[in-house]
Amino acid sequence: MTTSTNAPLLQMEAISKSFPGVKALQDVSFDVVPGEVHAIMGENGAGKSTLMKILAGAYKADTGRILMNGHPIEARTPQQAMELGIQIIYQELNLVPHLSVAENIFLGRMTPGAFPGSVSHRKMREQAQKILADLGLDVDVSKPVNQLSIAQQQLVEIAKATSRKALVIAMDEPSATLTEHEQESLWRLVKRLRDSGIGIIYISHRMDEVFMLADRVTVLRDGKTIKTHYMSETTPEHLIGEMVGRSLESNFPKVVAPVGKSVLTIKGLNRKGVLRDINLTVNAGEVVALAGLVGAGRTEIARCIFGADPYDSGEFTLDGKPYTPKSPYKATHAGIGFVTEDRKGQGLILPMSVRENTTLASLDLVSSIGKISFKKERDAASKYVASLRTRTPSVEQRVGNLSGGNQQKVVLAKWLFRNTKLLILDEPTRGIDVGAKVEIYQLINELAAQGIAILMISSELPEVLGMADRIIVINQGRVAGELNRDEATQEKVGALAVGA
Amino acid sequence: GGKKDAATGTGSTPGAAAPAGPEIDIAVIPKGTTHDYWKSLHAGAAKAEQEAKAAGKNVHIIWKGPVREDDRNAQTDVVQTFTTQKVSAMVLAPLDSEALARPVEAAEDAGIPVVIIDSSLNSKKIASYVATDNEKGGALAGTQMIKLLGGKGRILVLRYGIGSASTEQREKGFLDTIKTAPGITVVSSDQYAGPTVDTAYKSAQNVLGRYGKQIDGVFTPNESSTLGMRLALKDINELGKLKFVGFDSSGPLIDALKANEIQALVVQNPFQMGYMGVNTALDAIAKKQVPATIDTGVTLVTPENVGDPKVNELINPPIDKYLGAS
Amino acid sequence: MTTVQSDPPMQAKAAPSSPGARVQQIMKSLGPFIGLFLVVVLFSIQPGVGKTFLSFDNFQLVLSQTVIVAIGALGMTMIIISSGIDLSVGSVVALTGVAAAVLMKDHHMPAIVGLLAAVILGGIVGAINGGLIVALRVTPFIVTLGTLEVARGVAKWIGNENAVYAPHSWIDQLTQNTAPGGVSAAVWIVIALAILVHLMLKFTVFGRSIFAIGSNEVASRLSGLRVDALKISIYALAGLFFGLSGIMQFARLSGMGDPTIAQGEELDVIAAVVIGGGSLSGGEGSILGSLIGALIMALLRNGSQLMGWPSYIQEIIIGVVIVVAVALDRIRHRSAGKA
Amino acid sequence: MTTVQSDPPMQAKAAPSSPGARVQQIMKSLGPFIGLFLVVVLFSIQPGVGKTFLSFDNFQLVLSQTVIVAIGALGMTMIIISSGIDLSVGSVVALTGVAAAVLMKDHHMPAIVGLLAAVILGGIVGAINGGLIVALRVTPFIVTLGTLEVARGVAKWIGNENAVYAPHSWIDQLTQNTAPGGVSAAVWIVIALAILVHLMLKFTVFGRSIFAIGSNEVASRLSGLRVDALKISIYALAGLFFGLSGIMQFARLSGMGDPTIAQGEELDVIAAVVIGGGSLSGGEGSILGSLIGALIMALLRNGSQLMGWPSYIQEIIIGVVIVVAVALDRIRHRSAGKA
Ligand SMILES: Nc1ncnc2c1ncn2[C@@H]1O[C@H](COP(=O)(O)OP(=O)(O)OP(=O)(O)O)[C@@H](O)[C@H]1O
Ligand SMILES: Nc1ncnc2c1ncn2[C@@H]1O[C@H](COP(=O)(O)OP(=O)(O)OP(=O)(O)O)[C@@H](O)[C@H]1O
Ligand SMILES: [Mg+2]
Ligand SMILES: [Mg+2]
Repeated sequence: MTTSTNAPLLQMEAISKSFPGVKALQDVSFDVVPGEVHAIMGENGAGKSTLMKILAGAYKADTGRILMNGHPIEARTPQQAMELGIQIIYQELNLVPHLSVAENIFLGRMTPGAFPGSVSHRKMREQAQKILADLGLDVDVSKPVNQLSIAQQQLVEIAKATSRKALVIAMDEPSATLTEHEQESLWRLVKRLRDSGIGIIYISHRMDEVFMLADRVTVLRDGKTIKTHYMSETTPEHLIGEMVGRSLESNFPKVVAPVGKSVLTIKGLNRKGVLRDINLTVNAGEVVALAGLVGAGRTEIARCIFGADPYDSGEFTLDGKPYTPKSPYKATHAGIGFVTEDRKGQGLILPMSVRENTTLASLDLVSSIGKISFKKERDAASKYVASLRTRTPSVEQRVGNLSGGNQQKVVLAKWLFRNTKLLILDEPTRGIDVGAKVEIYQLINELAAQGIAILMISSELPEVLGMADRIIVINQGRVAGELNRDEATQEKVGALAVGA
Repeated sequence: GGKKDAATGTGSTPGAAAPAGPEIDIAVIPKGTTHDYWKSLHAGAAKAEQEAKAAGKNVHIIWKGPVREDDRNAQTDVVQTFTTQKVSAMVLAPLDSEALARPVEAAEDAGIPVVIIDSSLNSKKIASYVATDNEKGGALAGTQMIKLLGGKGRILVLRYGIGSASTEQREKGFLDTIKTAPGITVVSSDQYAGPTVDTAYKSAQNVLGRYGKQIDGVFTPNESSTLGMRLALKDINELGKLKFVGFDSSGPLIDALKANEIQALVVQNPFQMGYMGVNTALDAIAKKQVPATIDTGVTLVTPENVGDPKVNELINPPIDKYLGAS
Repeated sequence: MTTVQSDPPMQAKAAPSSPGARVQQIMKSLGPFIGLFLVVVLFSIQPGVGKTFLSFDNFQLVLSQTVIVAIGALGMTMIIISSGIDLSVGSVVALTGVAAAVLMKDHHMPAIVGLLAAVILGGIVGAINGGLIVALRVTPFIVTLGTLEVARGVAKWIGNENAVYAPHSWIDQLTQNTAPGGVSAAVWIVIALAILVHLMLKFTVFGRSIFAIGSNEVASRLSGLRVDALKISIYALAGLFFGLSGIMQFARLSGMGDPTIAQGEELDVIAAVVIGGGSLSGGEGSILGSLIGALIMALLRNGSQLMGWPSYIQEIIIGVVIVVAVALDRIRHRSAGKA
Repeated sequence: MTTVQSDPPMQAKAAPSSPGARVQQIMKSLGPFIGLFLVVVLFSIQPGVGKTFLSFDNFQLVLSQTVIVAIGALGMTMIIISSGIDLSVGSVVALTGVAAAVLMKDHHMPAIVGLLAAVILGGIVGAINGGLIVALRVTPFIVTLGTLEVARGVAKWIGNENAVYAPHSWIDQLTQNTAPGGVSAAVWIVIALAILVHLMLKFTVFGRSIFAIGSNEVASRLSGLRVDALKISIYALAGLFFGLSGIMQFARLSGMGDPTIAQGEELDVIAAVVIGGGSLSGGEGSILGSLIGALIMALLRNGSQLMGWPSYIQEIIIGVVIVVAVALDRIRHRSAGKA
């Protein structure tokens, strides 16, 4: 793309923003020209989302200014920013659960009907259907969004922002919750928007994605601009170096641990309409990955094992003994841990501190006769803050104030602290930066080496291929096939996933 | 003192010279504040205040009801606060004959005489009891009902509410009297009107829905239940057709009586009650001997005697004169 | 990726809803009817009382008793869908009734002025509620608990701590069973308003926005809805209904404005909405449901009194029915909803 | 991967909290005191009334008037932190009082049995509330609206629709100002219980779990907390407090069990908790705050009466103060909390 000659469409100049105890942004500047995809990269907590929220009018910068087409703008509310042609896809989902897919897409600008003030549901449905078809999402648009999976909801969110009148669209980790298939649709959409002259800000932790899509990249570290590059003039290794301030050896430092006896076996697990005849085994020291498309039912399997959802039939054994998943409480005490895919809704108590979240699943370990030892809690929390490199001013910080990736680390810490026999990781590195990912992979290695069985659900194929000892591919609630580490390839997994 | 007058709305003393002597504060505590009945009582108390002032005494009455009209706790709080405030005397219409006993005794122990008005209090430590004989009032209504029906027929009693002593005595007086007339059957006497006109109205509608066509007479034991019953009877077009005996007076009830929609009302004398209550309190403060009970009387008002001047004064007490037209 | 043209099933999907969703829809709107049906059956089969209970007279009666709560429930449904609550209903009913009576009696205003003033006053109190909720960021429960006290106090104040009897006027006739169909004009007013509000909730931008902010306020704000202005409008509009409910109360008492009336009515109105499928966490509720909820409560009171049950039995039964009705609704939801 | 030892700044971070957070903490616990202070000042500066208002007698009085609401507020604080609500308080107070009276009068039980029975009965009603909420998945508002009616009905039933006068006993003395310090034993009981509940909320697994399920129930469940069992325990434990509150009411009425007492008390209790910083959306609340909330309400009533204000002015002022107190709290939160 040769867009460099164009005058900038959007400029953010010398933006600074502080939160109590945190300097989130200091003098950050970058610009976007029309028809460009401008990536922003940086570690968790580098300040990317904060920068976007300032652009969106959701936060107010302490200092600095924003220019559109060379003129300073004052967008105090999201509404005003939107009217100026700035559309944002936030890192966390922002949908209205009880309204239909169509209504969500058109929220704030519903299609008028025959009477003044009325809406035409029919027209909205038709338009929504078209917009979603472009994204490759085939759902009943009159369904309330709360009946969609997280990935489907993410697509609706993307459709909502991209279908608005826009000069600039900022996407904050739009692909984090998508599987490869949907990602491709997203990429096509991004390219099309770019070709129509819209400026796109694209935040992602995925190197391959950034190199494929972006024209330029700006790296943030600790709230400061490090440098803006043309993609052609940089390499992934160089970017990583700038982001983390050191170099990393390997993307997937897989260590194969000795495989012990079976920890979990499932025979004939059925749940009407969702799961059919699932059989699987996870052994001690083994990392088993569940791969598949969005909505394949992987999360459902995990929830059934954990006793969070009912099932119709099926036999489980845990550590050689029969096990009946009744409730998450029983599961936890039987030695199962579950890192959920939705950290905000299911993983964390946002108003509580890092300390309190870390020990939430293990209160029995930090208390005696019902009384909690704050010291034990602090020690535990501090340990995981250090080992996971969680960026937080203190262990007393509200988890809700952490950046997305750092929140994810706290969820991991919660279950690491519990010392489980079987750890289920549902999208464990969602939203985690490259540096921290490697640390999490090393952690997975260590856990496996300790003889813990790991069941990992991931929609990132490289991660699945890089980390798993065995890959079980799920397609429409069924086991479509099983591949060993050495026989698995991107193509084979992909083919099983789509049922080919 | 002037400030308190303005705040309590008791009105000013017309033309009286600045009263001298020690300040005498008398708290008058009704069960509620929002019925004509209590207004009349207030006016009676104000009359006593003005007379005392004219006689050179520095007397102020403090009119203070509980915020929620059926809340014993609130009234207890009011009495206790007045005790702490060390008023000179209290005139109290207790919401409950037991619940208020101890706070009143505490006041007496603190040297504050308490005159009980309107409803009884189960305590020996009171200065005096100034009230209507409610059972007698009920009996009066019963006798009139027997007379109106010629000793024969089916009647309905809509009670007021659970735990209200004065109305229970009226209901008892009425029902006991009715028992003396073997020709009269009570088809229902176990439903309650509830605290407001609207609850009474609904309740009356529902009860009449079942028995409306079969009855010859109705009795209701207080103002709100009588008002509600009147509305319900009007709906089914029975006003004037069956015999209706109620209790208490207020504008619309007297109008209904004059239109012969209601055949009789037992009317108390709240004005007198307020007046006597304050005067008795003044006597008690002055350590004079006061009678243990004072009956302020009940009067049966019928379409025939409603024009009498004596009855007229009873049903139109001079409220404006003593409380000012506001 | 499939293109739009290549997709015939699209058209089918653009139809109101899929078969599954349609069944669910029907179940959902049928829901409160089950409760209604059960209550009606319960009393109809009682020997001696059944006939009276099912008579036209009794039907008229129950409808007329439902009117006040029903109008309040129309406003409350909007508020509850928006994830709010209004505890001041009862006080506003008293306040507006007294205001109308004072205007008509002391200021000799014509009845229509009294009526309009009451309705507008209701709207103003609602706007104040909404304004405070928005400006102070205090939860609706507390703001309206405050206005509950204040409005009651003001009602007593302007009524001079007394019931105010207005001169008779055509307003008194509104609740008399003199309108076509042998019911009162108020019943027809309720029906007309219910249809309007239902259509408003379903088919207008305002209506959809009410669902949106009730379901996810943050997302609504970030999507450009003017959440603050909307909230004020919702409470103000609901306030108009509460004012009208006050006028109906005034009419029912033949033109009396009673400052002590309708205490605790808020709980009846809220119960009606929730029995009818409204969710206190917002985003759910229906006008039809709320009306049926109001009717269920009125029928229960009426039926138990016809049975001659002592008042404590009535209270116990009403309590049980409230819980059972809502529980049934939840079970229905679950079976109809997610598998 | 870095090891724990290599990280000296960790130690500093592990200290109770950062200076900013500590200021915030102090502001937060100071919050309700500001409201209390304002109310006290308001009445103290009134000529003529100030002296009485500040007298020890008046102080005793206000404390004794606060007791019933305060004990209720202890239980309600737990429930509100867990994101629940209990509307049945008032009815439970009546029910347990009547039950104690019936036991002592009709069954000639000693006073201690009456007291224990009342407290346990309160706990049972609470457990039923919690059980229904959990089993039927119906919102606490509705379940307890149901028990509000049912418990009231049952109170009237066992009291035979009448107040029940128990023989005099030492229970009556609990609310007399005969305990050390010139206040009533009830005041000391409240203080002792408040300390216990405060410690429980802060330092025990149970307390932490209450905050957790109030903030995010789903995440709590998925972290292995037994949410259902916890909820039942919370309501049951709170119910014990409501039962005790019923006994205090019984004592205040000199040993009378009155089935119609304490109507609408739920709103007072809830208001106390929320004025004290509790949030109806759960996860927030403090025992100290709730007690101060209860005290503020009692002081307002007491002060307005000393001022000789008519009751409607009192209502208006209480309404305004409820809103202002909570608004102040929110503003404080915002300035202390997020930028
Ligand atoms: N509301 C807030 N209050 C306090 N601190 C905050 C708040 N929001 C963000 N922060 C802090 O600001 C810093 C930047 O956060 P931001 O969310 O912008 O990071 P990010 O680059 O988007 O990270 P990620 O890749 O994890 O999404 C972090 O240290 C975070 O803890
Ligand atoms: N709340 C819900 N209501 C209705 N259907 C749902 C709901 N949640 C999930 N589903 C459906 O259940 C199926 C399985 O979803 P699940 O989330 O288990 O899939 P997954 O393989 O984990 O996908 P993902 O990549 O989204 O995590 C999907 O068809 C999804 O649409
Ligand atoms: Mg981010
Ligand atoms: Mg999943």
